Amino acid sequence: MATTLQDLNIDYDKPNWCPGCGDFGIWVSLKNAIVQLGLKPWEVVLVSGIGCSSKLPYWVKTFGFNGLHGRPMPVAEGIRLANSGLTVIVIGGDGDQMAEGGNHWLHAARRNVNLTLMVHDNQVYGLTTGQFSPTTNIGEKNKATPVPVVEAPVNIMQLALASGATFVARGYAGDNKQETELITQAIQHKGFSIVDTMQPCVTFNHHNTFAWFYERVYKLEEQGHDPLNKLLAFEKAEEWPLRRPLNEGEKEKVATGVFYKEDRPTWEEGTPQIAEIPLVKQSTENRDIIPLFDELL
Amino acid sequence: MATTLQDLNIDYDKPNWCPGCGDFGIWVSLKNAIVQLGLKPWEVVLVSGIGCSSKLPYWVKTFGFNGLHGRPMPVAEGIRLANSGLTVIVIGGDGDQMAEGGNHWLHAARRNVNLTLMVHDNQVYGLTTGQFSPTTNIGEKNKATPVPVVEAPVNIMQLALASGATFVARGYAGDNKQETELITQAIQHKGFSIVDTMQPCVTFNHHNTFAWFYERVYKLEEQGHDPLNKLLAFEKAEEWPLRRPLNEGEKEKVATGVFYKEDRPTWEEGTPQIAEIPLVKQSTENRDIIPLFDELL
Amino acid sequence: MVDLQWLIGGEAGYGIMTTGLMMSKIFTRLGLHVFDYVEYPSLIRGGHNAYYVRGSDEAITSQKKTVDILVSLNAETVKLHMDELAENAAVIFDPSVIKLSVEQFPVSVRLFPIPLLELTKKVEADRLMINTVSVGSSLALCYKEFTVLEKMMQDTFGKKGEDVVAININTSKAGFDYVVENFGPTHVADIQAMPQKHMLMSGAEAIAFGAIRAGLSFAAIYPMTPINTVMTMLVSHALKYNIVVKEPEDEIAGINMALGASFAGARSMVATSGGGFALMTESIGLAAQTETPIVVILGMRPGPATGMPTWTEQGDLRFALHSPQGDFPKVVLAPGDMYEAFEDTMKALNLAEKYQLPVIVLVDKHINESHATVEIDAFKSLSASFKIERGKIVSDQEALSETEYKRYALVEDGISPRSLPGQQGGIALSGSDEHDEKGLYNEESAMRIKMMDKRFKKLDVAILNNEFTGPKLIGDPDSQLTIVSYGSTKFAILDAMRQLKKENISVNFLQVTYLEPFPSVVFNEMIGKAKKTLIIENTKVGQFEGLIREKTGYVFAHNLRKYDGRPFYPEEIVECVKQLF
Amino acid sequence: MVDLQWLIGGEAGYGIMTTGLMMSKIFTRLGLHVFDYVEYPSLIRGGHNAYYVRGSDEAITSQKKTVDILVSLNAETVKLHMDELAENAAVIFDPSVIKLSVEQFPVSVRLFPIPLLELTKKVEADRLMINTVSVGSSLALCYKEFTVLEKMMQDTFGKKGEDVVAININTSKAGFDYVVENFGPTHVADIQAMPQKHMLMSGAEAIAFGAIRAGLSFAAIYPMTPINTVMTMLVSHALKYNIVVKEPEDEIAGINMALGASFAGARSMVATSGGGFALMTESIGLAAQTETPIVVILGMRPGPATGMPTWTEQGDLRFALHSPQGDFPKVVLAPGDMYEAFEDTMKALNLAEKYQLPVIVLVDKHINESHATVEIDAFKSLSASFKIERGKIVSDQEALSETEYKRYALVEDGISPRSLPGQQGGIALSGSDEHDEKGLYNEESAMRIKMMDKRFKKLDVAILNNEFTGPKLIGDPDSQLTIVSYGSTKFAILDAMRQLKKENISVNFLQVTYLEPFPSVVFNEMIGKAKKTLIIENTKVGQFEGLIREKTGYVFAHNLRKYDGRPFYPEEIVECVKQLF
Ligand SMILES: Cc1ncc(C[n+]2csc(CCOP(=O)(O)OP(=O)(O)O)c2C)c(N)n1
Ligand SMILES: Cc1ncc(C[n+]2csc(CCOP(=O)(O)OP(=O)(O)O)c2C)c(N)n1
Ligand code: SF4
Ligand code: SF4
Ligand SMILES: [Mg+2]
Ligand SMILES: [Mg+2]
Repeated sequence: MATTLQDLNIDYDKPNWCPGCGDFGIWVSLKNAIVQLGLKPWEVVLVSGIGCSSKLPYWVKTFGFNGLHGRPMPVAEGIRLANSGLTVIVIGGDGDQMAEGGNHWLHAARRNVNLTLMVHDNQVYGLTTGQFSPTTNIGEKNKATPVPVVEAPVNIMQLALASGATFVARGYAGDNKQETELITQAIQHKGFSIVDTMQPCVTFNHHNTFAWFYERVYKLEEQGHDPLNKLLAFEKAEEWPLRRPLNEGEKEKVATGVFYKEDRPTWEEGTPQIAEIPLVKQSTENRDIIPLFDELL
Repeated sequence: MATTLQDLNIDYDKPNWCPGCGDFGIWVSLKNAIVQLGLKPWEVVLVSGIGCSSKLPYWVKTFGFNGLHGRPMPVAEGIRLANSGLTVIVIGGDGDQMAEGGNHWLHAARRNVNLTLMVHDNQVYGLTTGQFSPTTNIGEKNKATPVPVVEAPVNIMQLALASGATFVARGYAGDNKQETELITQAIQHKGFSIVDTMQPCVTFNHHNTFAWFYERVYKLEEQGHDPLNKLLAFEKAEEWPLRRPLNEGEKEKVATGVFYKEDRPTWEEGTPQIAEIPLVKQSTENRDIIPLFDELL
Repeated sequence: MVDLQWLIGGEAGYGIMTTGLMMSKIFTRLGLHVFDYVEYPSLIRGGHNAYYVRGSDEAITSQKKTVDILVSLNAETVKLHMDELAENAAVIFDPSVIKLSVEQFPVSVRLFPIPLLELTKKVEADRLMINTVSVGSSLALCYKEFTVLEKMMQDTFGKKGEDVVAININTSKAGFDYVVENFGPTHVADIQAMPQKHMLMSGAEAIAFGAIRAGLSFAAIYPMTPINTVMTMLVSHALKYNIVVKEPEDEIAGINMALGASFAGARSMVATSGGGFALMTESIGLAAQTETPIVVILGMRPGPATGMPTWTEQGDLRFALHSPQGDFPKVVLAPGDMYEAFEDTMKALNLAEKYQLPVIVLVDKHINESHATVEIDAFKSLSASFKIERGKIVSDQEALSETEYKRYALVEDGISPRSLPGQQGGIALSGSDEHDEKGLYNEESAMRIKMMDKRFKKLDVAILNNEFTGPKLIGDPDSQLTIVSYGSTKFAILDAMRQLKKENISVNFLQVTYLEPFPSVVFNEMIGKAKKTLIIENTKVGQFEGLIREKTGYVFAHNLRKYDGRPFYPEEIVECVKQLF
Repeated sequence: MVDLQWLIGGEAGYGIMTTGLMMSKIFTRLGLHVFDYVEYPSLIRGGHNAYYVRGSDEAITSQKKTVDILVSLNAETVKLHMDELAENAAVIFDPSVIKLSVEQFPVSVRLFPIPLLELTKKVEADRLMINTVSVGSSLALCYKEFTVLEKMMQDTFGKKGEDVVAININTSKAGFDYVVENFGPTHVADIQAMPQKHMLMSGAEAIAFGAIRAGLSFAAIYPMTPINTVMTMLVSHALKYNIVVKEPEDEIAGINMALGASFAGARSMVATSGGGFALMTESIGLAAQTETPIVVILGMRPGPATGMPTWTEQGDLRFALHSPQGDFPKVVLAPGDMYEAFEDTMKALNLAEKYQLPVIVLVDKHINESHATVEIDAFKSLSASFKIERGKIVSDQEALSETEYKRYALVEDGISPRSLPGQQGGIALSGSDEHDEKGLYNEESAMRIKMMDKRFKKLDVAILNNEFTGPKLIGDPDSQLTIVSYGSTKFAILDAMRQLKKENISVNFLQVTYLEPFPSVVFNEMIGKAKKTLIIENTKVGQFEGLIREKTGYVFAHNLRKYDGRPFYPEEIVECVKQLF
């Protein structure tokens, strides 16, 4: 029986994001992607950290693990190693993944763990009421800094490329069709995939709004970008975010779509213990350890 | 009075690295650089983590802070903000900086903190007796994994470029002259500089030896590399380390020298509180807080 | 006598917080004693927020259970808070939004249907300003003049320009006038304004002010409830006082930045809650071993894990005391009100530098985010009498004349003079390994023992120097019952004591003001004089009770614990005490 | 009677460790009781290593103070260990490397100058093999036949090929023969070989074996002394038993990977020391709140911070008990020897899954890195009698028939059946926020209390189920003195008791085998029967003593503490005990 959107809805709660929050778009797109891929809800695990965005798993009827701020990635890696039959998707905010959790996804990328990282990139800490995040643009006024932000933002696409991610894409929460397509591809991709979705926060980010993005996003595929060329991908990614203040009259260009993809063996494939049977399906009863004692004589 | 090598020596201890360890070369080069730059020993702070390499500050007569495994970078950032008159150099192993401390240097790089990161890259955990590290090459046999290493190594040069480091170089512990030159340039550079030095570990890394490197290193400058071009730098950095097993008969090429440099305002410059006087020189006596009470009425 | 509690309830994200604070300030300006308390979920919009403001012309120090004026912006508010209403409570609502009749309520209430929305339209204000209208109406129910609110709007919004001031005055006045015209004035109470001697302060503000006053130079803070306000306050005054305040990439970076700055000579601090503190613990050991001064503000909230992030509990006591690995000296201070939060923060910054060790100021959501009136003069004099003491720092001159400076010299009091990077002659290394006097790694048995003893010696010396004050005995020494507690429970305890006194039950309060080093001797002396004893704490397992037993052997016959994320209410304590007699 | 301690000293990195272990195994093969102990600094080459091997034909369980045979590969060794030599001790050295004369020594010694280097040359071995020569010579000093060593070389190096076996036999034989020919055999002792019933095991090995036997499926371990051997052992057997063992990027990743694997249904564990544990603490709270089973092996070493990373201490007791924020149930087991390390690891893995909570196995460098002889049959039967119990996991069938599965169902015993991802009908979310039965975030007072109580209920049920055994009373119940301790101090205590018994001083030992939940009732019962009591622990501040006072009220009149990074020696305990009489 095919999975329907209805199957993914829970009936005892509904999202509590602010009306108009970009998270809604990502939520809808993710459910669409699961339906389109025909995944069984019980074979999907959504793993998240802490933040507005990280609450998403509460509102999709799949398995879910809502862990600590910044730490969903290693949880997801452990799940994959334990049961490689599951589809595992990590959900985190720009703070969760780029600040507190900055170390983990880079390592997951180089290991090429077969899972998908979805960054809800609202360029701000939503849940803690609006401090700047690693993706906040230079020059933003913010309650967490006495002068406008001076730190160059993290360039997630470039970091992903540098760390060896094998599927690298940027989405936009205002375009459900593209977002659904990107998530679908990311899940289908064998290996580490990242979709960094620009997600307007209507409450705390009054700069990078839907209107702002609407005027600036464009689609890589429409420009004939070759997603198999890593250098070109790196070059495209250099366009935005800027590591300097905006010039007078300058207008940013925000590329969306698939920057890069590549085939490389996964971590799971490099783990012979689970080559045949997922770890959780293997019996651990009656292991004979007596032969080990020989070494102790 | 000019600083001499003698000034940098302590008389009550000497390095306890294994005879032949690559750390000796870096140690000598660092002291050379300090002398050549004419830095006053008491205005230099070496900040390190934990590992064989991280013991270096014990054996140079400057100020030193030997912190926790993986955590020297934020200590160094704090020192810079508190006293921007000091020359601050972070010293860490590939495990210290790329594994445990992976998150910190990337953020320091995007902030463009004016300090130098020296990675002693022996591609192994030395002090804990030889487990593989994030820079260990694919295919290495190692006590920490039941099968040869399958994880693609961290590409430090690419990560540095992606994270916005403004001076990015690779050195080799077997070439003191070049190493001294690179450290000198890195210290002189205004902003975040990283020198990743390939440092043979004679005890636990029997693959990436001096002989191995000797046959593979080449100098970027001799190939006319333009260090102002970020894309070219990224391309060069793609050469090595490999994210795949070596092909039959293939031989790696290990570029050394300055991959990239750029000018960008530093974090310290973006901090008006210390624009004129270093923080530690400012008086904090007799602050009048009574005006603050007005807001509470 | 006036003692009334006002409550506004509504959806998160629609100005409940601002409105509540406004009401608190009005009461403050009328010269009342005020305490306010907020309940809100960890989400930005849509959940239910409840802001309680209690004002009284007698001293009060806590929220109470019953509500005298309820402003219900939606139907849910009525449902949720109906049971808290006092006999004869007033309920303000907009009849175009909800329908209410007195029969719905479990007690007799007085309904004040006020067309909040319509009134905003009338004065051409945004519909979001219905809150402001309701403030005006609320004021009219208990005070006869509008001027106090007018003045407040001017003071609050003056910086934002005439227009903003005007619209705020107009909307609130509309609400005020509507009540006066339709129901008559001062229906609930008739507050007699008194000269204002108080200001309204949250614990977080007290901490930030204390830090500023005490010469804080550097802070690196990663956001986390309930210390966000500490961060915001420091940021807002950072340029004025030249304090470097940075938002690090995580808490580990935060404390290590602060340690770096401290090592370089800047007075430094961090602030966090349990989860962030967990990440900092390793570095607290680093501070101890390198003898680098550091102050950690630890704001507790209910765990385990994320738990209930916007609620209150005292469940991190043992965690604060015993993190991380190994034996080393630290100080843990536990302020119980805004005065103490201010003083302890200042004291912490002194102690950390004088004794070169980590100092934790243990607070919680209840003290950090509640506001209470405090005496302006008292704060002025606390501020005036405070002296910054930075401890033994080698002067540039001294450093120059050093022939062989020893960073960890085994001096009698254990406090080895610090040199600072940049000082010629003061060159030294501080390391996380055990070391000798010069700081060189050393694992010999004799040196290890000397260095351990030296580090602990500092704490002994601090005690000898009378650095720690407390426990405090509050109330009649001859009382029939002694309540023992620490931290924010003080609010409700003092309030309960006042109520009990009125009923002629005399209870005193032994407030433990610092937890490490534990004042075992003094505690035992004081508890020895108690007749009956009751220990109160916001935990399930009784961490504080265990601590006292460990440190003093004292066993309590009675305890009162709470672990539902809510602070104690004075009524609960009163009831418990009465059962003991 | 034979009871001799052999010591080899030399520069780190030159095979001292391998050589020492070889000696331990020879003694083991001769049927002796063996205990070995190593001191080494945290560096790879050049520092001083000392490997002590004690062998006896009576039961022994600890290193002792005096050395009977010293192999000194350099002059420093003689200098450093001279004072430890027993009357008439034998000193093996190479006269071409160091010059020694009996007058240099504080006691009378017998010098055995042996041309170690020359002998290696003679058999065409690498000069690094002088150690192996010295093993042969050492054997000759206390046993008459070479065959035992020959056999061992075959067993040990068989896999590496004939040549390796041959060269090892030749070098050690050269050393053996040289002694026999030049000095005669069995100068120091004449060991009577007994049938071998023992094997030689370190605590780390016991833990790894226990984990393997108990069905461990997943481990993520970041290297750190003193748990590196646990990691190495698991890695070496990973393919054989299909255990996924990964080296994560840091300890935070490690425990979260393990939690992920556990959540997915794999039996999981991590291992670390204090600094890494500090980083894991936040996630221990996560395990508690989500009720995800996890076992943490915590190997203590002296802090604070990096401290003395290759030495021993018990300074993390309170840290293990009280991390991180909030009240939640956990279990802390504290094995005191290899048998218990094996059993407790197995038990921990069962308990974690049965009660869905974090279980810590608290060990230290002394137990992890020392080797002791253990009875092969005992281990076989411990292994045979162990049963894997995975607790309440919903079967696929059950899950399918669920209409509304509740992950955190409020069942009587608090243990809600777990579903596993992949199970149709078992869909659920586990979250770090406080939640309702379905796992949905929930901050209501009543639900909070129910969920807190439910989590703690599990621990009560575990107690009722008699999951915890101990404290153990070892020795004559009527003894004049009861020693109380936990963990690795057991080694020296048992040894001291044997010595004291010989001197007709009867002492018994109350060993606390688990620390959380604390066995207050049983402890009090048992200590109530004690005449005099002495508490022994490897800390400065007496963390364990404080714990007992907190949990039982019991106050010790006497304690023996040590915090120089060294384990207790039986002699120290004997001396202390005698002073009490
Ligand atoms: C260890 C820890 N530190 C801090 C916090 C507080 N905190 C909760 S959410 C959050 C940031 C949220 O930002 P982001 O991840 O971008 O998510 P968003 O709310 O913007 O979707 C922080 C700092 C925490 N829960 N845990
Ligand atoms: C938090 C923490 N985890 C683990 C360790 C143990 N440890 C000490 S050094 C080290 C790795 C050393 O490798 P690297 O940084 O590459 O330095 P190297 O010794 O190779 O120079 C580790 C894991 C530690 N000290 N602290
Ligand atoms: S605060 Fe921002 S990110 Fe959070 S729910 Fe509201 S709009 Fe969305
Ligand atoms: S182990 Fe390796 S890195 Fe460490 S000192 Fe020896 S050679 Fe150098
Ligand atoms: Mg965000
Ligand atoms: Mg290394």
